[in-house]
Amino acid sequence: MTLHKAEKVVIITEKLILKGVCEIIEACGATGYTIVAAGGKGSRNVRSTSDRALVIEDFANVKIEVIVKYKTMAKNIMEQVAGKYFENYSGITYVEDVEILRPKKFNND
Amino acid sequence: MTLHKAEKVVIITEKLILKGVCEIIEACGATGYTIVAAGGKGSRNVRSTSDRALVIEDFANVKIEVIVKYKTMAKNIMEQVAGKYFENYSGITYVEDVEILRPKKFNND
Amino acid sequence: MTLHKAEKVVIITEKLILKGVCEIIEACGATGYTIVAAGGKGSRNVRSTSDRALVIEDFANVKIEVIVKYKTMAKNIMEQVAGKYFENYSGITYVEDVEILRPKKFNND
Amino acid sequence: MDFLFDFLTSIFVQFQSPTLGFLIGGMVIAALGSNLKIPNSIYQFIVFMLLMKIGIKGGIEIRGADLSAMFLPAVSTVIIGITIVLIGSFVFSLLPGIKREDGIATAGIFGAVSASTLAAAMVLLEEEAIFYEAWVPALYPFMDIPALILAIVLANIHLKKQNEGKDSKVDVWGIVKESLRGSALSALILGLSLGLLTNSESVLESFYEPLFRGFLSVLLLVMGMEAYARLNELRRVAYLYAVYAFIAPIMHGLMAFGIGYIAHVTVDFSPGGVILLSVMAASSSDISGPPTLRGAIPSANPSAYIGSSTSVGTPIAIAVCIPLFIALAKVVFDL
Amino acid sequence: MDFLFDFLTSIFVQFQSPTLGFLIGGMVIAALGSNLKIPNSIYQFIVFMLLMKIGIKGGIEIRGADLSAMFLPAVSTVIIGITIVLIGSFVFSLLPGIKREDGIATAGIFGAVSASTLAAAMVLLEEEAIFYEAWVPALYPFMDIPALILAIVLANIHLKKQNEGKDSKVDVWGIVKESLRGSALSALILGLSLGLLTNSESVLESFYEPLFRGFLSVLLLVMGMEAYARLNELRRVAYLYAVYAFIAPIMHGLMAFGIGYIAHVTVDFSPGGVILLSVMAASSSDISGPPTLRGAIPSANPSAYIGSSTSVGTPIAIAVCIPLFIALAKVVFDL
Amino acid sequence: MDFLFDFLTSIFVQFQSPTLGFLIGGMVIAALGSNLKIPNSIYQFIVFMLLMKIGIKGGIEIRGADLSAMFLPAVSTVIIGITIVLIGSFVFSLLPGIKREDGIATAGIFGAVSASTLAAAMVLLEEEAIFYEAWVPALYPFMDIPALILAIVLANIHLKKQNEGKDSKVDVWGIVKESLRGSALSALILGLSLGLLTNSESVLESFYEPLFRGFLSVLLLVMGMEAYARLNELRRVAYLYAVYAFIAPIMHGLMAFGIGYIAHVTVDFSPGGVILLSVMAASSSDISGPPTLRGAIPSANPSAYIGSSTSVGTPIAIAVCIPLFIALAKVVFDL
Ligand SMILES: Nc1ncnc2c1ncn2[C@@H]1O[C@H](COP(=O)(O)O)[C@@H](O)[C@H]1O
Ligand SMILES: Nc1ncnc2c1ncn2[C@@H]1O[C@H](COP(=O)(O)O)[C@@H](O)[C@H]1O
Ligand SMILES: Nc1ncnc2c1ncn2[C@@H]1O[C@H](COP(=O)(O)O)[C@@H](O)[C@H]1O
Ligand code: NA
Ligand code: NA
Ligand code: NA
Repeated sequence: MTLHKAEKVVIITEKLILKGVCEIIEACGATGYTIVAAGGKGSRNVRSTSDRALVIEDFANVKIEVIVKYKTMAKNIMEQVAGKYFENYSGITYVEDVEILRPKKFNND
Repeated sequence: MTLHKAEKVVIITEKLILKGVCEIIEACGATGYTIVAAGGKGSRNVRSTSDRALVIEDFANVKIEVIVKYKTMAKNIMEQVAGKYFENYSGITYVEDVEILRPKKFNND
Repeated sequence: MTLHKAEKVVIITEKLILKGVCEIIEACGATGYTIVAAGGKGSRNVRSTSDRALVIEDFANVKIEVIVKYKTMAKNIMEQVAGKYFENYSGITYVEDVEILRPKKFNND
Repeated sequence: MDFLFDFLTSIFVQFQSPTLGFLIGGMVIAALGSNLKIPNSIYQFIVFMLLMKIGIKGGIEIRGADLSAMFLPAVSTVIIGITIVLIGSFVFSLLPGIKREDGIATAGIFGAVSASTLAAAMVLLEEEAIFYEAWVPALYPFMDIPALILAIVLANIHLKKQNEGKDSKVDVWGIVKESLRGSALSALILGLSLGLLTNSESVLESFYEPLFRGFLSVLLLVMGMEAYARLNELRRVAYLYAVYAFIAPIMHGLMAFGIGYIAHVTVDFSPGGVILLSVMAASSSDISGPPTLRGAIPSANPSAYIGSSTSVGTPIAIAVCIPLFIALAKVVFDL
Repeated sequence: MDFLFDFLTSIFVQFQSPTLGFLIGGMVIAALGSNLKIPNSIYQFIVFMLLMKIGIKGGIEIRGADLSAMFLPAVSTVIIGITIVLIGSFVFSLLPGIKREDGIATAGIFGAVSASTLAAAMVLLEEEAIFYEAWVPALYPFMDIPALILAIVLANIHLKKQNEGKDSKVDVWGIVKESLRGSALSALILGLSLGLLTNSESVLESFYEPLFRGFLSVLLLVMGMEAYARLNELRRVAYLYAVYAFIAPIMHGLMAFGIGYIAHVTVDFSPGGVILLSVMAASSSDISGPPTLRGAIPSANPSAYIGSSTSVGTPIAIAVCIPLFIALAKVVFDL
Repeated sequence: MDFLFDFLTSIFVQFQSPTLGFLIGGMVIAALGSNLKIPNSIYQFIVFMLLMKIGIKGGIEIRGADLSAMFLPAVSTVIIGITIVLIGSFVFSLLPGIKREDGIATAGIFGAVSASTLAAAMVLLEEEAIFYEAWVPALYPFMDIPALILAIVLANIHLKKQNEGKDSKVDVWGIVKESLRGSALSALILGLSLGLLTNSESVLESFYEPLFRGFLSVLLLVMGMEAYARLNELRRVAYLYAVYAFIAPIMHGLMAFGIGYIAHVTVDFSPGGVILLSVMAASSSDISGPPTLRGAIPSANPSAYIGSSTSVGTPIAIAVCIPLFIALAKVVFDL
């Protein structure tokens, strides 16, 4: 099998807006995404990891990863998420080059 | 210290087969791996993160990362895992270029 | 919007030294970091993920990611963490190229 | 004189009550940098248990209750919640250096209700053997939801005025639905339904009731630690928030006491019920209100309303208001 | 007539029992989109507690029990489990549009046992003051393990036939070991051993027993939410699975009732024991069975067997079968 | 003769006590490869509960206690902790193939105290109806902290000698603070303060006390599983660690018994108190000690001290030392 170039978009933001972010991801045509619980520190605050009592759980962080085949779709997701949410909510987004095994899995063509 | 090129294989799949995946990784000669609990959505299903009651816990996702020195070993791991499991179980795998600090740690030569 | 090159440093190590690692990261001038609970296997031991009873919780792993704009800062963080801790504590560190959306967020200039 | 003495005695007793002790204990150990933590899942389960207990017990009581006796108190809770938000928004609009939507959101949080404060009051009433109708605590959504919705509507009207162009209508029904679907109100309503429709006395008495007091102690510990942790947030915003958070609970409680007194006279609402009504008014939401507001008024600064509520409002409500209203009731109702 | 009346009364009472109420409550709030969630660690601990309680109590009773009285019931459970799988596999093989191994796996799940259903039956028997030997619930692995193994063996024989080339032998002992090592059976066997070998009455009575009923209520809530959540899976597969899942529990239970009746006549097996045996037969595995099958029959579609069991089988077993068998027992044994 | 008989009987009874049963059960199921796991958050909450119970109860008792009666026992615990570390460090320095700081750290762990072992002893004393002053368990930090600090100081002196150049002073106060801030000691001290300053009898009696025994059973299960899991670590280090871990608890306990006896004669320290003092001495830290040492003596090999303590020291302390000291007390104090 050969490996195929693809892009991995990563979004780290507040759990509270997870649903909205996933909707954008799906609307942009991605075939899936992976979510991981996260904590962290950024310009706004220290966000705790989810092991101690989070009186307001929605304010924890999540890390969302999306593999897409083309850079355009990657940029589209990043810009929409940042545009819609990052003025009022904590969050960062970046993209990395990856190589995938079975490109058909990430096709929505 | 100088940085050395290496490969990071990522496998996102069901917790149920974690043991088998780790055996493949070790058999391929990797010196270690890192596991993170994950949720996600793909072609098969939405898999919840582990914070709500998982009546069938083994069906949650895990994300496994393996740093190896050579692309051949990376591809070997990816192909074996995909070949053995991805027909019947949910999962994706991809590889990224990374740079490591102490190459000896990732040697099994 | 255009994307800008940046570096992502990843450190996987024992939770016990998380505080010290974060201090190094901040002292090096990074604007933030993201932490994820992890388990894994390396040269020293198998470290369990945090779902079963960890009688000694501090010995679980964490994965810390730091986005910085320049390779020099990335290397600086990696070398300081490795130099200070990796003789006596489990841990690995590597760096990846990423592209970020809003470079100002990662500025400490 | 007598009242003052009663009040001071009551405060003194309250300071020895473990309820308050756990709250203060949590603040102190957090201030001392303790690494003690109550796991998140335990905390979530405790909140679930307390609300189920309130719900089931309320539901059982409603089964046999005179619905007409509940009507006036229920209407009162709605009125109190709305009044608090209106007054608060107005007050903040007069204060200097307060962003309009931050003030409205804070008023909304103080109109809403804290389940942990309410539970603390219930335990104290039981310790003092002051009777209350078991359905009273279950009234809390009647104060909580209207207050939050009103705050959201007010904030959106304000924001709409600001940027004329964008017309964003407020989806009131959507907010109500989201509130009811939240974990806190879901648990309460589930408990209410089970209490109403099933013979749930056995499980209430063997499980939810005996564990109530103990779980509350753990919850108050968490609240105390959280109160300290959130002080930082308060420091970042105008000190007037702290002033409001200090005074408002007492004012709101006293207002509710008055309204409750009317219900006492007219429909024989119990003194314990009047106290609980006052405590609901005095309390400010710490669990479910903040994410609701954060979602619905994204531009409001959460440090303002969370800091005020968690770090000042809740401690004041528990440490000052509960003993104050109990002492007041003893005098007024001659208990 | 009388029986029908008894049965309907019993159903009516059952619908007011909190046990069933929590199950239905869970389904309803999930359907309404509630965000209430029971933390995973709490759920796992509750399952542990319930199985420890069943185990310890069973172990204590076995200490003083007449082993010969246990022999026939134990053998019966094995036979029932095996029969269910054989009949189910055969039935599915006759139905159109069902992949062979999916049918076998589903039959296996219905041969296996649901600990939560069993616990619900225990609580109801206690409420109705119907006696049963405390070792009966501890028999459940005798039905569970043989059923799962038989399903796996049948599926593998079938798959072997399909692709002649690859000869894959079934590692029966491996499967037994994996089952016993699973968290559910480990807890049960640990409890049994502690009950048998130690003086564990004190810890049973001070902890595991008093919390049983309350924890069960939470577990049933989880099961109800899960039942709703898994309906989607059921929708993806043939509707015949839903039909099977609706009818099979009743049939299996009645069959077991008959066999239990024989044990009653021959070795004086208690009426409560007969009911529990029927409930085990009626129940379908929801916790430990699915991962076992998913690991051992990877090509079987989990949506088929999990959807059938969790979304239809378990609610039917709890809401219909338990009251049915209690009513039946009242008539048959003249309780 | 009589003593031997008493001791053997006591051992036999103890082996039937569920306390020990859960510990051994945990080891056995771990050895058999069971997948049973107690969720981490449950474990953390249980530790919190046990320490709160010890603390609150101790605090309540101290309120009414004769402080002068506490003085000698308190001083004794400090002396015992220090002596154990000094002797242990010396012994290890004589043994071949032991890295100096590994030996010191191991001695430190055995000087420190295991809360779970202590809790097991408390339950057994209650079962045997042997009285002890409720403040005795709360003395444990007096043994724990000095032992850990001394070990850290000794290790640092040694390391400083090795690499003359780098002069690293030991921050004793920093270590004390970190210890007190750790989750275990925080909970204990919080409980003590609440017991001392508030009327916490009600919450103690309705929650912390009734759940104590049951939660302890779960904790011992975890400890048993952990003991087995850590055996691997022990295998990597010199077998002399295992020998030390086997013998030391008995020796330390006997030494403490002697010192406790003096306190009995001089200030009427209760026989139960003497037993608890001995158990503290015999026990080795399993929860809070290891991370403290790992942070403060990074070059010491954790496999050495964790393996010794968790896999050998704790099982010996619970299974051998507790019944031994009870039997001894029965003879010595003629109970
Ligand atoms: N430089 C960075 N490197 C890695 N993660 C970051 C960085 N900056 C921010 N984050 C993550 O993004 C979240 C939101 O950041 P912010 O919007 O700056 O508060 C933080 O809580 C971190 O988890
Ligand atoms: N495009 C994607 N990007 C990121 N993660 C994915 C993607 N597709 C699938 N996944 C992850 O891989 C898991 C299995 O995918 P699947 O086999 O397609 O069901 C999902 O649950 C996701 O966690
Ligand atoms: N080759 C590797 N690939 C991915 N993660 C690794 C690798 N080696 C080590 N790790 C991670 O780094 C931690 C510490 O490694 P070590 O210092 O070798 O014990 C392990 O527990 C793993 O989580
Ligand atoms: Na209020
Ligand atoms: Na069955
Ligand atoms: Na000791």
